[in-house]
Amino acid sequence: MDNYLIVASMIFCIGALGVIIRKNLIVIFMSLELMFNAANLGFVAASNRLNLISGDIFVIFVIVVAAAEAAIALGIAIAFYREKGTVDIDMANELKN
Amino acid sequence: MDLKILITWLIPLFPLAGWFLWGIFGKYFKGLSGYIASGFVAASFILSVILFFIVAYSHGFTDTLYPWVYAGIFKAGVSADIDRLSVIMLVMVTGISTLVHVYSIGYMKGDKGFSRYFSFLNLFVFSMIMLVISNNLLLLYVFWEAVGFCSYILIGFWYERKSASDAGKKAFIVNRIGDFGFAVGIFLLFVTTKTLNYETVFAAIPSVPAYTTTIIALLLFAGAVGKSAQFPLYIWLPDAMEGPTPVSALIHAATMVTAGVYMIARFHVIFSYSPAASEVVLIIGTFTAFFAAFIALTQFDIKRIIAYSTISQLGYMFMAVGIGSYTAGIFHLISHAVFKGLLFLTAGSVMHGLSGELDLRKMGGLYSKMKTTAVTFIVGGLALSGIPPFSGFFSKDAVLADIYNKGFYFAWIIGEITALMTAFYIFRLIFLAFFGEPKPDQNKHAHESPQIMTIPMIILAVFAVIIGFLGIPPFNDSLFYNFLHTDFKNAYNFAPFVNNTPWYILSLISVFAGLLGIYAAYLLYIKKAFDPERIKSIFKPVYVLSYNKVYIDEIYNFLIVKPLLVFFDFLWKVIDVKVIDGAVNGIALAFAGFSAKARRIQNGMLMSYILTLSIGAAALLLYYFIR
Amino acid sequence: MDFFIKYLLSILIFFPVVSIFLLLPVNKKNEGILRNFSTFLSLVEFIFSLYLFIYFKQNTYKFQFVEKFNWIPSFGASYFLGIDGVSLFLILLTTLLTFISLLSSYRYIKEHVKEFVILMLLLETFMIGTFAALDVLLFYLFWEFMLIPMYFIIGMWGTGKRIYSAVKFVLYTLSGSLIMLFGLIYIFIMHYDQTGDFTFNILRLYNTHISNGFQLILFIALFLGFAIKIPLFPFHTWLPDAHTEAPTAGSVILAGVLLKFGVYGFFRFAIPLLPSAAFALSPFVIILGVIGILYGAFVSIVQKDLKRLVAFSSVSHMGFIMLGLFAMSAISVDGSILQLLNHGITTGALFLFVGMLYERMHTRQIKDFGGIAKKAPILTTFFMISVLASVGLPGLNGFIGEFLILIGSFHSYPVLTIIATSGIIFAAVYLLWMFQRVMFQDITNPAAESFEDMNLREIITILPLVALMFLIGFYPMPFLERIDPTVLHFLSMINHHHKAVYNAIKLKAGLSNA
Amino acid sequence: MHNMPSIYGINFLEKSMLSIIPETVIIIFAFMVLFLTFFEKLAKRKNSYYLSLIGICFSILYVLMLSGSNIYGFYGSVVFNSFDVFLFIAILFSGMFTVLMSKDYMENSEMPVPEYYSLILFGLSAMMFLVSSNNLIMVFLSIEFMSICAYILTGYIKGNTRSTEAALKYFILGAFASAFLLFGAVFIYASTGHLNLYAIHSFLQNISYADSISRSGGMGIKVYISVGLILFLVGLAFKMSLFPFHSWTPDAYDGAPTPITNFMATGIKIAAFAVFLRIYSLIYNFNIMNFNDILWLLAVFSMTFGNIAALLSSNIKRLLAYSSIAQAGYILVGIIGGGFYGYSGTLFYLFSYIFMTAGAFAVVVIFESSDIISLDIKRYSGIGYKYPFIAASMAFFLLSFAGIPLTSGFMGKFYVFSSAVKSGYNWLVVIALLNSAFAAFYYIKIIVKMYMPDEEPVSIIRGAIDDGLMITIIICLILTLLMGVYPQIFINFANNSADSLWRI
Repeated sequence: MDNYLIVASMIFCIGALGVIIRKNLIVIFMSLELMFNAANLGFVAASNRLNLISGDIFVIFVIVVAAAEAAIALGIAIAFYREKGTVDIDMANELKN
Repeated sequence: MDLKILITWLIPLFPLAGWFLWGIFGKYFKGLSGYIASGFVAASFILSVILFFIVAYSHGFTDTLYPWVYAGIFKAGVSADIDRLSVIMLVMVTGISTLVHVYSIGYMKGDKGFSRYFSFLNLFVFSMIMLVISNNLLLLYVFWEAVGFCSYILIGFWYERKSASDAGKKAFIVNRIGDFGFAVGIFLLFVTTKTLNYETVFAAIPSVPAYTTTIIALLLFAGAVGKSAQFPLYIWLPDAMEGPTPVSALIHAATMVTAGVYMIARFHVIFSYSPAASEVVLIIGTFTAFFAAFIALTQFDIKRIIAYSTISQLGYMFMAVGIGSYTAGIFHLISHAVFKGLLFLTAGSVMHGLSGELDLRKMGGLYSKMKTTAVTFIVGGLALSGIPPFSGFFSKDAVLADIYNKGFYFAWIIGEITALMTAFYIFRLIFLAFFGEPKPDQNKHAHESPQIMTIPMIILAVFAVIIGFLGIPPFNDSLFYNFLHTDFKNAYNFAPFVNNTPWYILSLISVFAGLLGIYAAYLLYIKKAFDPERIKSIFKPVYVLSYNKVYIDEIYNFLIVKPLLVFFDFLWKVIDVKVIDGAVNGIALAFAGFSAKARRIQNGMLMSYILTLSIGAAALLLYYFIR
Repeated sequence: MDFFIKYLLSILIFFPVVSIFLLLPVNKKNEGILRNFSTFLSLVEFIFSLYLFIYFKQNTYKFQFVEKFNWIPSFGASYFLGIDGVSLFLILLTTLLTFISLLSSYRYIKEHVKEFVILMLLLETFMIGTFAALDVLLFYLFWEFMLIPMYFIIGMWGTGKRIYSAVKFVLYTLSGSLIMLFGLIYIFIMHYDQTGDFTFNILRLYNTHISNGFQLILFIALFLGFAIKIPLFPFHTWLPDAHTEAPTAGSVILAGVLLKFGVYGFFRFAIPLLPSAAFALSPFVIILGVIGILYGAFVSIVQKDLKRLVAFSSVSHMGFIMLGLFAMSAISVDGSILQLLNHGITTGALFLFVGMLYERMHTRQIKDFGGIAKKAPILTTFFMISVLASVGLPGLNGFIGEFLILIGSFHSYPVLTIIATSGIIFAAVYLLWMFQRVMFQDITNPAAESFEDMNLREIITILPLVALMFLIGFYPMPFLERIDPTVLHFLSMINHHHKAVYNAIKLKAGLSNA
Repeated sequence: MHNMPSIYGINFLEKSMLSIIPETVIIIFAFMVLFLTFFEKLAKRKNSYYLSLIGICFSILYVLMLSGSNIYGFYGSVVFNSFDVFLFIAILFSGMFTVLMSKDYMENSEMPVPEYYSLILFGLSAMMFLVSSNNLIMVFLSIEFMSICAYILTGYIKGNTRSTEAALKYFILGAFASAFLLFGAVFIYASTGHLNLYAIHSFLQNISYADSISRSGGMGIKVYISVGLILFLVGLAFKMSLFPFHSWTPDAYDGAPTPITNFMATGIKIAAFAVFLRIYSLIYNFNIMNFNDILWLLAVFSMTFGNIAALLSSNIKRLLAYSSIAQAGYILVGIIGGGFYGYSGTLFYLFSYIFMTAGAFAVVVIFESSDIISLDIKRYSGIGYKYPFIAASMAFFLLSFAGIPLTSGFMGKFYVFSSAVKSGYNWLVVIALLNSAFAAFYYIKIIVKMYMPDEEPVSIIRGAIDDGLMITIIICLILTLLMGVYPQIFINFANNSADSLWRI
């Protein structure tokens, strides 16, 4: 199971890295999705290993939540684009100090 | 309540009442307050005389009016110790005060502070009485400072004059310096003997180690040096002449300044058990006597001349108590009080006649204008220069003879030289002021003073003549001695008589010295045998030194006052504002700086936020793994 | 009446609050009513407080007028009041000075009168509460909230750099008292761990056993809180600013009462709770005190601002008090407690006079004055009496206190006491010099020509203080005989912790041969 | 350990429903408010406002009815006991204040109102679920639910760039953080095989028992668990806005509509702390590793950073945001102090924290207008005389933040600090006290502006003040004062709920 977890962790880190270094909103959302899916992978692997079902249930919930979040994300992204005319997050620097 | 106790407490009560009355209702009394005030003091004078006879024919007693300060084991009551010494002082103080009060009615006539003047004068009399009769050191100290305050307020009586208020302040502060020593002495005395009552203290002293006694005695003496204007703290007294002349007569000649001598006589046990301390007293006294007389030689301000002579005479008294012959000291104190009071009053009358003129160089030939003044003044002068049968002769000789017979020859020689100088400067004053050709501008309005002023002068003059006869047969079996010496029986005789030269020989010498001084003055200022200017030019450096009062004031100012002020200013402007407060404000500024930095973290950049977040997470994980 | 006496302390504490509610409906326009009514109420309060004095049983150290109710059982905190000989007089001082400062500010306070009187009454509540509280938490509650009204008084009616001074005052004092709070909590927890008794009752906390090392740390914690309040030498810099910029009433209360809390805290908490630390550190505290005496005096000499001079002078005076308290001999502690009252009375009076001069001349620079004596004899007389009391002239109150302090401390700290004694010289220098330049000499400032003398209200304001100066000067026994038992108990309480030390006290108090 | 089977009884469905009644009520009302939009004439602003208030009141009623009962619903994944009662009340209060503030605020914006209120209610229910959740799934779900409502509400004001930006930042960071939380859950699950907190609790008990007898036992598992817990902590610390995870706080607070800022500052923070407290009391405080060290660091950094950053900030909402970071640090001190005393102290502090914060934000709403300058503290200069009551209460709330006695803030601080001293965290307390000393500066700065204006007071155009706001302020004032002067009742309340943390 360790290997699964390691893979999951690597995916998680990739996602996190993506969130950190990319400036395009859409890509950032995708990276976030990646992080969630890394978690999902971990759950599936774990529940399979422990042959329990609860992990899989959790995964389903996570997928639902991720979907909902994606909806919100796009809503906010559109609003942002409408105001700023771009999806570059560096444009979001009105609130500071 | 016993009659004598009633009398005892009535004596201070009258002046106290006077103080309140004139202080609060003064403006309703107008000129009347002067008369009533004098009446009050006269009343306490009469009571003191009664008390004097009570004590003289029975014995002393003590009484406590009410418990004053009881804290822990510290106990001090408001209580009186009436013995022969204190009754003599009482009579002297109240007597002279009465005369001065009467005199002041005339002198202060028309002054807008008339009532204020009398209220403070009454307060002074009250404090002086309490000082004399108190029977524990705390009470003594209280009134020791109270009289100082009265002198402060009365010197600065004409407060609009900067010089006057300066002089008052100077007097108070210099006295404080002395009192500082006095206070510390009291502390030390208390921690060694656990009490401040005279009897118990004196009982304890013989068993106290000598060096402790010496320290105590020296500290107490510091107080006396301040109060009685001895070197090096005498500087306030000449300036004190800024006050009204009667005040100078009462406070700065007759009573307050002699408190130091009284104090030493009162604490004869302490001082006599510490020969070293007495030695110091003698040395200081001798030096001051000579030093002041030397300055007095060349002054032109008549009041200052008399002031310096007062300092010098106080020096004599300290010589006396310094060699343990307390009766002689007190005797000289009394007679000096009389004739010096007389001299001041007459000087005041001269001023009054010349509308406040003090400069000898502007005087001359006043004899014809104001005969009473002149005669009384000359009486005073003769008494001062110790010419028989005037009181000064007996008292000063009692002192000098004791000094000689106790074997302090050097002090004795100094004393004789001082006597010569004394005679010279006082008669220089007399000749310049009353004889010689009148100065034209004075003659117009020079006039004799009203009777209310002259009568006290005459009374004092009479006393200046007769009081000396208490001193016969001279010295150690005189009336005065026999009356008083019982009070000093506890004194430890540290300076026994080494030779008993008969008194007349010693007297002859000092009378000769006095006459010599007078003759010199006569040659210089009447006969004009030599031109004073020539003498000046011969002794130029000496003259300049004496004329400028040996620059003592300047030296103090330059060495002490100025540097201290600079230091204080530094303390405030640099240490307080810059260093301490600067540190406090610095901390605040530092925090402001941090704040500016901290808010730079919050730069609005989403990326950096995510970075901080993930770095935080990584840090936590790292923290876990490294430990 | 019986009820009245039984709950007198609570009544005293809460009467001002009640009076605030009486004042609230008054329209802020008619300032006359506000002024007179509030002054009257504070007078009533003062008269109530006199009952404390009347019904106070002397020659016992036991706490009197005790009230005890549950307050926060889960903290072991209770509403626990009571007074002994020391807090009695401090409470009397508080009520008197509040009345006086309300009376004195008729002319000084021109705007926001309503806010002013309300804040003053609020302040009174907390000051009395602090002196009466025997429960540490309750004490701290009163102690710390006291800052807020004072802060408003300085900041709203002050002059010059008032905001800077007010904020400095609050932050400085607050940081001190928060450190102190840590110490108090620590002792509270320690006591709980030892006895399982969850209480803030100071009388029970006295029995906490703390190892010497901890005592030192805790003492320093408490020390910071109290020393800043006093203020002791290096922590004094908030004081001149606060005093100088505050309105007259503020300065009077600040100098008259607030500075007392530091000493009171040492007396009631720091020393009895941590005796051995107190003894170990007493030389350092005393050295600081003595430095304060001279430093305050020196700096006062060169001040150009009248009020700042008086402010620095109280640094000097508080130094005397600390010397007396930490010499820990019966005499010196008596003296410093008495000197607390004296300082309140005298310095309060001095600030009142500075205020009067300021109201008339609109300046505080000494050089702008001169020759006032000619115009205002009454003011001169009273001012001079107060100045002399502050100089420590015998026959007035200041002398008794200082003398007892010094003579009591001399045995254990001769050298320091001598140095301290030299302070009396400098006191004379700066005060008399100031007095001469302000009142004597000739009028230089034309504004002084139209200088009117004290009116009746001002005379009434000053009279009680001057009367007290003479009373304490000539007949201090009513005060001393009530203070003395408390002080002796204070010392013996320390002994109860500290046998070895007690002998030292006995030596100092001279009880050894008694 | 409680007897698990009890919830497998016949009538477990009723039991389960019973356990979530308060939430259900709120949700029902949320839907009712939402439905109002369908009816043109009912869709007035007022109706939804009052309806949501009524809903909250009902919910409070139910909570009080259920108080004292101790129910496990849905296979033990939802718990309802006095701990929840206390926190439900707290949360419902914060929701009520939010609604009360919103009326005035919404009137001068042309956004659709019913959705707004329904979102608030949904958020409330999410928080309550979070508090009572006893299962990692529940925790994750309710956190996400809560956050989503918060995201939407933050960006609710259309066309306001600040609002949108705040929503954006809040969302990205929030999702990022919950990813961490989720991944932490993965590790915990992988190592323990349980999602139910009680189950994990017992598992950990066994482990610690095991290696108390042999040091060899289950080292690998411990590493997994620790990593999981740390990641989980990151996710929660984000919601609690502790220092390194705080960075969303100032911006989100600043950009969001002020009532929502209050909602975040009180509701979300409390819910997060509550769940953290529950999980901490169940899981963290095993000797898997010494979490108190980490918490110690977090607490110290949070309070210091918060106060220092607040010193110079002139925008009142940001200032309060920074101060809330610092407050989180203080609250954490209570948790570190731990033990019964510490937990009840923490709860007490949380409870008192609602009222001061809500009061302060209510005052902010009063003086806020569309322009950004309205948030500058210069705006407050001289209002002490224009609006004596409001200014006085604002001053009182600020003093409560600063922890001056007579305010609930002092009692709360005192409580948590003394608990920390009790468990021997002296330095922590000293640092905290020094912090609150210089924190006083920026609270006092505002009071100075209000009462001692050095520059000419800004003229405030302000009509009649809305009743909702006044009610909020008055309630907050009364409770802040009451908790400051006679806190015993609330302490008892907190004690009960802390007690129920032990009775598992």
